[in-house]
Amino acid sequence: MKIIITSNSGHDVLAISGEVDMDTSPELRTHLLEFIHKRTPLLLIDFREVSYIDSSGIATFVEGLKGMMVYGGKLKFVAIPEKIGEIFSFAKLDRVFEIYGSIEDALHR
Amino acid sequence: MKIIITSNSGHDVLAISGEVDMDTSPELRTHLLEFIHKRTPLLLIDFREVSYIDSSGIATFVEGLKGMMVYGGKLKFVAIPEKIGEIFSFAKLDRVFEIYGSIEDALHR
Amino acid sequence: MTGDIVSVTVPSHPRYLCVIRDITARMADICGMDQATVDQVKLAVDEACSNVIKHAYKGDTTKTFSVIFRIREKEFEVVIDDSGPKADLSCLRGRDLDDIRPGGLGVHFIKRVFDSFAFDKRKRTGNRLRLIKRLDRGNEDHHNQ
Amino acid sequence: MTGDIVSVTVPSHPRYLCVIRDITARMADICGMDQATVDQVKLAVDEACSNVIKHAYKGDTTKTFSVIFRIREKEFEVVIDDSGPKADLSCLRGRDLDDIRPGGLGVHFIKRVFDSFAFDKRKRTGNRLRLIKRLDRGNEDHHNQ
Ligand SMILES: Nc1ncnc2c1ncn2[C@@H]1O[C@H](COP(=O)(O)OP(=O)(O)O)[C@@H](O)[C@H]1O
Ligand SMILES: Nc1ncnc2c1ncn2[C@@H]1O[C@H](COP(=O)(O)OP(=O)(O)O)[C@@H](O)[C@H]1O
Repeated sequence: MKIIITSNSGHDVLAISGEVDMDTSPELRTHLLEFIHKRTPLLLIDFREVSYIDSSGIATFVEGLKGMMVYGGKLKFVAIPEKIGEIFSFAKLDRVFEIYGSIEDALHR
Repeated sequence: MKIIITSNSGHDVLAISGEVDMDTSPELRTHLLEFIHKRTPLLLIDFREVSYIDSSGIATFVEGLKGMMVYGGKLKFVAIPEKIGEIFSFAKLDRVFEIYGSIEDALHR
Repeated sequence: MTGDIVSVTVPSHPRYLCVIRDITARMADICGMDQATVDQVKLAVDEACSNVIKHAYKGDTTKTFSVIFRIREKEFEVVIDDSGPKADLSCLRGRDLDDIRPGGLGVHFIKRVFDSFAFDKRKRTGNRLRLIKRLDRGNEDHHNQ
Repeated sequence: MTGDIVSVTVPSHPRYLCVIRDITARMADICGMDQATVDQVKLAVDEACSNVIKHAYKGDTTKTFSVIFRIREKEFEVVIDDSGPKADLSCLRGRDLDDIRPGGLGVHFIKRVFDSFAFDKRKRTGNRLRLIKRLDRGNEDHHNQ
């Protein structure tokens, strides 16, 4: 897994590539907690290059979402590959997370 | 490994995808021997989708080339990915096989 | 192919879960499963091995565990052996999927793709989890592609 | 990580070489090798295992062989064990690279990336080939990416 943090139109974007599993999700968690600590109002997660996610990766995002909801922050998922999306929908989390096709969609809709 | 045989401007093209190894090279060999049996004058091998080749795959091509040379047939390699090309050059076979960037190059040069 | 066994032993560190995933995906592919099923099986075995590290070993990364893959005529069997204390089977249940909280998904991922999920009670020390998926093979020679 | 061992046993059928390749590539990656080196190590171990099937077992696909990967502070070791007759070490030589013919490349692929290639003479029955590659690690935490 690799994480790259950028900003798009002034909004934070966390782009992940590779495999999110029990080995790598602690690093993802550290980043999410930092954004929560800073009370980031909107955080976009770019999934385009994610090749794998397991339940520890999902748990990390559930924890992150809950942390952001406390202060009214928004977490938006972008460009989820089909096989990753399938996992979210099986876990009934496609209704919990806000999911968009692109960063543009996430910002303007 | 998957093999697809097509023709381009009347010439036979054998396109390989995936891994050519000790398990799969016998299937490649069968195809090459068929072309040799038919005395195919020019055979293009499209490497674009080859992700791996080992010494048994290379041996299969050396055998194929020798079989075609017997009757003056031509074997041309096309679109070899960098990491596959590196293996041919280490084995000093980039000087033995005719290698082209594209099918167009192989046909018109 | 029928009866073929592949076995692997790795340290109980999450760093090696990717090794197990790779093998699992290859074995599922050799059995002729389609890509979506291969992906589900890969996730399921990863979850079962994560649980060994997390629950059986309580995060101790200095142990080892083994995974055995067996391809039978009509089933694909995965057996995971650890040397941890006996699992309390009464806890072995995923969360309600509508109860949104971190955790509790692994068992669901395992059960959706494997037809059988059972700890082997005959094992004296440690745990042996046996996962079985029935195979419905149209084309025995798929792996030869 | 130092001292970690991963071991795998597979049937002596070429169908399972891809499993060995996957594990090899992952282990080389975990050691922090760059992609080009990972690819060379993968090819080398594949060639060594192909030789077990081809030479030690003379194509018999009903045997098994084992591969053990060990990550040490400064080296990556791969040990391949078979139960075939003792290899005739006098034959163990690749062809002259200028002598273009099928075969004879495997040993070259192994020796270009591994610093040591040696059969363990202490082994009583079967063969044990030990391959060692020195590690020059800039960044111990590469695998954590
Ligand atoms: N290998 C195991 N050994 C002991 N207990 C286990 C094991 N696997 C699962 N469990 C129990 O089953 C519960 C549900 O597992 P799971 O669905 O994977 O969710 P999670 O691991 O996130 O809690 C765990 O919380 C644990 O109590
Ligand atoms: N595991 C082995 N057991 C016995 N002999 C071997 C083994 N590996 C290699 N050899 C010998 O070394 C020679 C060179 O091996 P290699 O370079 O892999 O080429 P090839 O296998 O194509 O002949 C082989 O022809 C064989 O005689």
